Amino acid sequence: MSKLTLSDDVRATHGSKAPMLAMVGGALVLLSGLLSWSADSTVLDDVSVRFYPIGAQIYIMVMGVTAIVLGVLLRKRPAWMSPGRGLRILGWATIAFVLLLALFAIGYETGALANLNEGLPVALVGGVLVLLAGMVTPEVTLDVRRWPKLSSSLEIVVIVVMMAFLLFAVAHALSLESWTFIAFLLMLVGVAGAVLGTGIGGYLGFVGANNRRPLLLAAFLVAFLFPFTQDGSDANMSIATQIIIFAATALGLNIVVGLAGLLDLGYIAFLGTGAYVGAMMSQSAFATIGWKPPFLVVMLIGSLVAATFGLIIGSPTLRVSGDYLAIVTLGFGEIFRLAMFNLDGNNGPKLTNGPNGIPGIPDLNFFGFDFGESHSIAGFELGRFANYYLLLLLLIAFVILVFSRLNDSRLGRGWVAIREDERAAEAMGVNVFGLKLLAFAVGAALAGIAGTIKAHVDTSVSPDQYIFLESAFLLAAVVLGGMGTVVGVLVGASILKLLPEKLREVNDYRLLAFGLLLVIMMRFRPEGLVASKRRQLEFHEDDEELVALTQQEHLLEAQAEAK
Amino acid sequence: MSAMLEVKDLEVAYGKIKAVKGITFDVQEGEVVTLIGTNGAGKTTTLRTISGLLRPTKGSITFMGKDLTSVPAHEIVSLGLAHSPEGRRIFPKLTVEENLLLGAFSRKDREIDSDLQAAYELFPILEERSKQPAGTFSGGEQQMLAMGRAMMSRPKLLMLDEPSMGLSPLMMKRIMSTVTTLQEQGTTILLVEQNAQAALKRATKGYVLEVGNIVLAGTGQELLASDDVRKAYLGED
Amino acid sequence: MPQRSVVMIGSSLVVASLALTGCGSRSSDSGTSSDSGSNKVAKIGVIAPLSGDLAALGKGIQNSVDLAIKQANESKAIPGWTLEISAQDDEAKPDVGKNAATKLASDKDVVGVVGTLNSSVAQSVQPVLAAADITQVSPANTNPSLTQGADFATAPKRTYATYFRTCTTDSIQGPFAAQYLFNTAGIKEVATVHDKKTYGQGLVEAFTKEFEKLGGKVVAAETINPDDDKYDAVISKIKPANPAAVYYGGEYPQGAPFSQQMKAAGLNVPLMGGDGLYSGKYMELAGATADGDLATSVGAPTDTLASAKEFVDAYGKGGYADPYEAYGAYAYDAANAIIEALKTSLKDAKSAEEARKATVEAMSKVKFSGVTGDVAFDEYGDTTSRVLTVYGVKGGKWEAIKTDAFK
Amino acid sequence: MSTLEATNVGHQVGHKVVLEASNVTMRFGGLTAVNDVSMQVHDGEIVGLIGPNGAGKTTFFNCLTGMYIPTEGTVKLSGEVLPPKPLKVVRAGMARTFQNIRLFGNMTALENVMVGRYCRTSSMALTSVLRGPKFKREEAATRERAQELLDYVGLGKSAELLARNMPYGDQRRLEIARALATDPQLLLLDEPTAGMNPKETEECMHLIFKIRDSGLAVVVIEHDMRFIFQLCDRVLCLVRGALLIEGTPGEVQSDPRVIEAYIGGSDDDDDEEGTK
Amino acid sequence: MDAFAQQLVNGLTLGSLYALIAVGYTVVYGIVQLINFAHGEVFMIGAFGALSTWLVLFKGQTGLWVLPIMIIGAIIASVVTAVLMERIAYRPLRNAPRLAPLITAIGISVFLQEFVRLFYGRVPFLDFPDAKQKVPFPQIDVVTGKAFEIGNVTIQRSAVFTVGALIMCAAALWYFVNRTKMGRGMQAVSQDPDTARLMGINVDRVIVVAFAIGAALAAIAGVAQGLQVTNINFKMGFLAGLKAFTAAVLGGIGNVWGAVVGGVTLGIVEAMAVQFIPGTFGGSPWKDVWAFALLIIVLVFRPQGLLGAKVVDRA
Repeated sequence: MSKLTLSDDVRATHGSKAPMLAMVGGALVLLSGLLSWSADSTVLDDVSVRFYPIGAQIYIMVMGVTAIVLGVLLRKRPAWMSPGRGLRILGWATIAFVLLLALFAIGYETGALANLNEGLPVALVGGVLVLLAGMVTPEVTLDVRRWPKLSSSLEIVVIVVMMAFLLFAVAHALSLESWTFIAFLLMLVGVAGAVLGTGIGGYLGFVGANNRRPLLLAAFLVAFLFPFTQDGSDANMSIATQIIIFAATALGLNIVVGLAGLLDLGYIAFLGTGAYVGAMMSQSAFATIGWKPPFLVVMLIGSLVAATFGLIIGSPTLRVSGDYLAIVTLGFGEIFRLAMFNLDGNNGPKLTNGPNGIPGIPDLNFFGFDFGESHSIAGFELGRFANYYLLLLLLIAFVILVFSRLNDSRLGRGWVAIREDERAAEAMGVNVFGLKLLAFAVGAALAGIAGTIKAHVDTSVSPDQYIFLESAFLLAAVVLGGMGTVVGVLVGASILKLLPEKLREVNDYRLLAFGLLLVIMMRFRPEGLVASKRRQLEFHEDDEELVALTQQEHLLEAQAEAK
Repeated sequence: MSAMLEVKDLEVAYGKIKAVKGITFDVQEGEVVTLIGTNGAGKTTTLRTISGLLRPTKGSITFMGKDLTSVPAHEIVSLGLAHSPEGRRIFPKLTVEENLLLGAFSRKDREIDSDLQAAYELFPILEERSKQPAGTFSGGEQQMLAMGRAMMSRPKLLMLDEPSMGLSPLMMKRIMSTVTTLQEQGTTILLVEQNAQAALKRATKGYVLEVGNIVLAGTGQELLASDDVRKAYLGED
Repeated sequence: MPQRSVVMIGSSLVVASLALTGCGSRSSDSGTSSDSGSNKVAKIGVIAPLSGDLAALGKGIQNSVDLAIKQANESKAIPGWTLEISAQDDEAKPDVGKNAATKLASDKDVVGVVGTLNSSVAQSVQPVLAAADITQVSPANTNPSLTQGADFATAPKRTYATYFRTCTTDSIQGPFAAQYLFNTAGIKEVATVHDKKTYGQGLVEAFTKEFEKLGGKVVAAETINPDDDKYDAVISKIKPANPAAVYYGGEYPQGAPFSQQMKAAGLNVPLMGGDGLYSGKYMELAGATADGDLATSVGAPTDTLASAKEFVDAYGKGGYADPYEAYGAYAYDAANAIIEALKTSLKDAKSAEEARKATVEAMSKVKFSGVTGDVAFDEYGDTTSRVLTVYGVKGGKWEAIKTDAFK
Repeated sequence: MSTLEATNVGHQVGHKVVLEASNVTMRFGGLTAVNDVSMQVHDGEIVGLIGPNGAGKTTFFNCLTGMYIPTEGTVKLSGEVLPPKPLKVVRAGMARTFQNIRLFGNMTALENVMVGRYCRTSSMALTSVLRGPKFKREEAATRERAQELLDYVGLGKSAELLARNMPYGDQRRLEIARALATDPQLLLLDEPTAGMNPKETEECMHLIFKIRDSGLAVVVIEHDMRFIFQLCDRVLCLVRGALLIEGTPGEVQSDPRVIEAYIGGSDDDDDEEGTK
Repeated sequence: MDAFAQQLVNGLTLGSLYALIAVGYTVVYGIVQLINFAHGEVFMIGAFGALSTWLVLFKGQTGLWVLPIMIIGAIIASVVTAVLMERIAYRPLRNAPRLAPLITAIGISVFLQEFVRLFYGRVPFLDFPDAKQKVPFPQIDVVTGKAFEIGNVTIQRSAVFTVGALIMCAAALWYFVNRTKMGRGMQAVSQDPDTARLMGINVDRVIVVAFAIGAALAAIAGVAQGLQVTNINFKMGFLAGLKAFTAAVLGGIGNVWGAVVGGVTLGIVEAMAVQFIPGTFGGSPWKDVWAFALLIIVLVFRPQGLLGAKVVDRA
């Protein structure tokens, strides 16, 4: 892996200057937030005024403060932390922040770079200093045995604070538009990356692992509270419903890809199966099946049909593996799309209305609770999408439950064994074929359930939603976020669905960036943003330091569990 | 005179597991040097490292004064070092002649044809069947082809990895006598063998490897006479 | 603490130097923000594909709406109100379209929406906008079921009171073409091909019904997959039936190459289609052999209508980067229809949101002479305009052959 | 070393035939890798399989474990013909280790052994998701048994180590523990001491005796002759795919043909007693 | 019977195109066991390379003499793309888990499509058409125009060009692989890369050559496609690539002649499916389904393909 690094000699001689560099750099970055950025007052909610920071200016000040804190930490480094690494990440992020905003938000949007004022150049200097500070810091090995030992109630406080912060960040991010949104995201990536990169990430993971239940509870509470932050507006809730559907499907795919280690390039077909079943058995006037059972039955049928397809698509795994299997699944995915496209009565039986799809699917109604209507709960207005959001929250909770419980069971161990060494697994009595099929069936069933709900959320189903590119997106969510992890997939799904919604200006370049992202990720971080430890090891077979660190962390977790 | 091949403190690892744990030996021009030892002793690993297929974690390999540790495998052949790998590894779908010509891949001179004839002279059966796919050959014939192919690069040093493996005694004899012939023709040879007796008999020098270490060294005759060799192979106490 | 002093000195130096350079404003700060002043704001939304394959068509729609709004603001069409555009991308995908609609619905200033391009997107946008009482006028949806319900052929029933369209449905264009081919061109045997999409299939179905009613014969009926580039297998299937013309239901990206390949394969008969073929791009893609191909389009030819000429001129002067494309004129009319309705509904309204319902009601009374002909809506929300024109390719250009009112 | 000898000498081989391979022949295309080899193993018996490189030992091994379907001949385990599928072979009661260690490197030692319990446990998807009492019982039992086995092979303290992080000798023993976790009647060890130092080798021998004493039948492929002759009750020597000799370690060790096969017959004309 | 003969001609034409692209999959796979999923895009870029050459040098010309230069332009564009792809994206992943290069390939594929779509019409100083929609491809004398009629069978001129191109490319490839030193080296690397290195063969260079050969043939296919369908677009590589991959597998991936046989077979199957599968599951809309079904059946039941003899262990 090619990394921009300085030689050990340079670090040894100049390492002592790092804290000062970091603090000066941080101060400059902090200062830049008070200065004027642009002569044009129309960009970034008017950043032309001095000493009156707003939006992106506040964000950069947060970055400055973070740099200063890291600089202080550098002078008195806890053994389990590596502020140097954090500073490097922060430095790069600051530079990216400045350049992106300077060149595009101000330069491109106002039509002239001349509109650039002093603020951003100052920030750039600061960012470079921070980066330098990170680079001259001598490399250290983390000693995770020195992690602070908090009482369990304090650990829960840590979790609650984390979650509250998360809720705030998400709600805030969603209220932003275009360049300010990008600025926020860059700040978040920079600060979070810097903080986590110092080693706090590993520690938080450890705390989380020790308090799995409170963590889950807090996470769901946050998710549950989210619609109440939206002030009755449904715009963000609509995006949120899509993120959840996408994430639930991606989690299903993650069982196949992340756990069983099989590549599926036609996975969107399972979501499609569920959606079509949901549509065909709905009350829609275009529904092609006369039988209209209650929704819970439809959901069950949808998941069963999808699981059956999963078994069919998975059955070649008996004879085919690796790339060939990927291509087989791609072929099945295309066949699904074409079949949905064709089955309109002209070509084959009339099931799907062909390219026109099945529109006019009515809203769900559970015991008189109409999902299409707004409801008022405790003074908060919840719109149509908020209703669906809460339903989908249950769905994804169920999916996460299935995913994590399967992962942490006899079957999960079997999957790991298959990924590690298929022939050895078989020689140890692991039913390789059966487990692979199971992965396909369970994943497909989950996607199928998501599909039946999706049909009602979208109110229509048509074949052009189930093209190969969508499967690629699902795969990208898994790969980007982290194979085999729940959090990773949630992060990946959110990024992939949210960015295009928020970045309409650069929408045309979305796919270009997506393609590039896949290539870059595979090259530099194939295990994904939030990697499972095991996957990380699989992708970095010869990184002995990583192995040692993972080992230590694991031992600590095992000890904590034993207590 | 400095050695033709000099291996110093060589360490090779597969991941965490060290297969060769710091061995030192040398080959002088004109010698037949043999490395013997049981399975897993690290003989093949040593040869593969010398010819550049593996990278050492420590130590140096010097061939005719040039350090080989960072030279890519495909350039090592043209320096005059040929390697006939364990298990023959001929190209099964190519004909005998094509296999032989591949041996001369790195050469650009005009004497390839005459060397082809020389290879045919060494193993007449190859000429008879020069247009047949090599995959149809028996083990012994494949071994001849592998040796002929290695000789096509006009090596100064020829490394042979287990040339007698799985061969009938008759065929083994034929292969071993070729080793003698090549030596007489002036090729220096580094021979890895399980058939210790046959190898040591011809060797000017021998090394016994055990679990990645050299445990015995001496001239061929010395080792042949040594009880330790017998012990190493048959577990006699 | 030497570091601290360094920080202080460093930062004060920077501040001082910046103050000295006196980095003032280098571009006019005033900007071009509208002098809305005391005027209230009402927004007309646009939902169209602004990225992806169909972006060209979507941009044409967006720009045309923009033009209509600018003109209305300039002429102060609605006293006390300033109109604004809020364009949303649907990527031609139903779920993205739904998000866009939700966003517009939750914007309290939005009173009307022009869009969508695709019937499939309309299906997911309709319910969202209807729930918020926002008027929707589509410049391009041709699927009859959008206005007349799933059983449009047997038992038409209006599905969403908020939905209108300025383009004709497939059930008018197809028969019009059939009448032209059978009566005017004297062609009795045709083959039909369509791309299975709502538009193409609907067109061919309506065409076939009328053509057979007139006494003509459809000698071959085939379909293609719009993802395909090569149609020779289909053409080979049609050719032995010896049709005198081929009626194509679909859009020019497939129709034009189909014509070209048809002729290269030796089937030298005219290809006829609907307004999906009527585009300047058709000739580029169909090549030199396109002469004689036919297309129907709604309304009289633009150069015969004064209002249309004005639109073309104004659009040209508007400085838009993209051409108005096939649906620009319809979008312009759609926007103007909404503006017409707003003239009544906004008159006494305090806020835009309040006027939503009244706008829907006012829509049914809208009647004016637009770019594509007379604009008015029937009881289902469909356009009442039934004037159509047959165009033919001649010397690499579309030329009007026959304009008539459909009976 | 003498202690080892004593263990072996005092030992009684059982009377039940655990493994019976009759007339196994394996051909690949024109090449006969294994030619008409028969072999019987009784409970509580250690049988060694030796032969020079390329003699077909591993191929024979693969025929036994169901990786290959023999071209001719049958393999029976406790009287039942073995199904030619590794999975079913394991269920039937035969477990193996690999020549090049094939542990699940990124799993802990404990998890590795728990994978070995896979075929003796039964909780499926639904039970795993619902986590009923049966699931919890089985999971606890699996964990307990795995820990037991780790203790048994002397790795009790290394349970939470990643397999790839363990010393070479420990990896070998972990592989044996994993194989034992499948509750086998017969254990096949493919070069269990390859790459081990003498101390580790000796420990390994103790372990194999311990396993044998618990009533299992053991088949060992090895190159380390000292090890094999001390360890085994009976030794089979394969050369060029065929059985050269079968007998007690003493018989085999002193057989001139074995000496020839190993140290190599002399290939000169004047010195030809070994060759035919 | 006429219908059969006509569809045979159609199928042969289509199949020749598939075969030309399929060779690229098979050559690369044979050497690095990599499914270069982005190969379809190399084909697409070839077509755009030819168009660019024409636009820059010969705009308005239709003489046959411009065709060879267009082909050269196409080959340069494709080969440069393929070689860069190998160098930048694939080479660093050569020892990575198999998932990585496949996902990378999908990424490259999307990237290249979008790159052409977004930037083709924006090349500075050149007046290239916008590539967001279908772009007309120049029609060249002799190879396009009025079709030949033999009895009731129509043979298009572009079809003759395509089949001819395949025959010539196959002959040239045969000569290269079997009669040149580099070709022998390629065969050696595909059979045993480690031993090939011992022979002094620079495996990296052989891999580059493999990518380049595949790219050159795909470029010719791109020109053929442009001549046949008279337009090109940034998406044309996806389906064509998938079909060509099917063809490569059908014939036995890794086997050059397999790619040719597989391509032609697939083309004929598709054409016949349109004509002869009766009932509602026949006709053009289902032909891709049949092609994919064939792909799956072959992968499952005969993964070594029609011409492959050796069972490949793909574990």
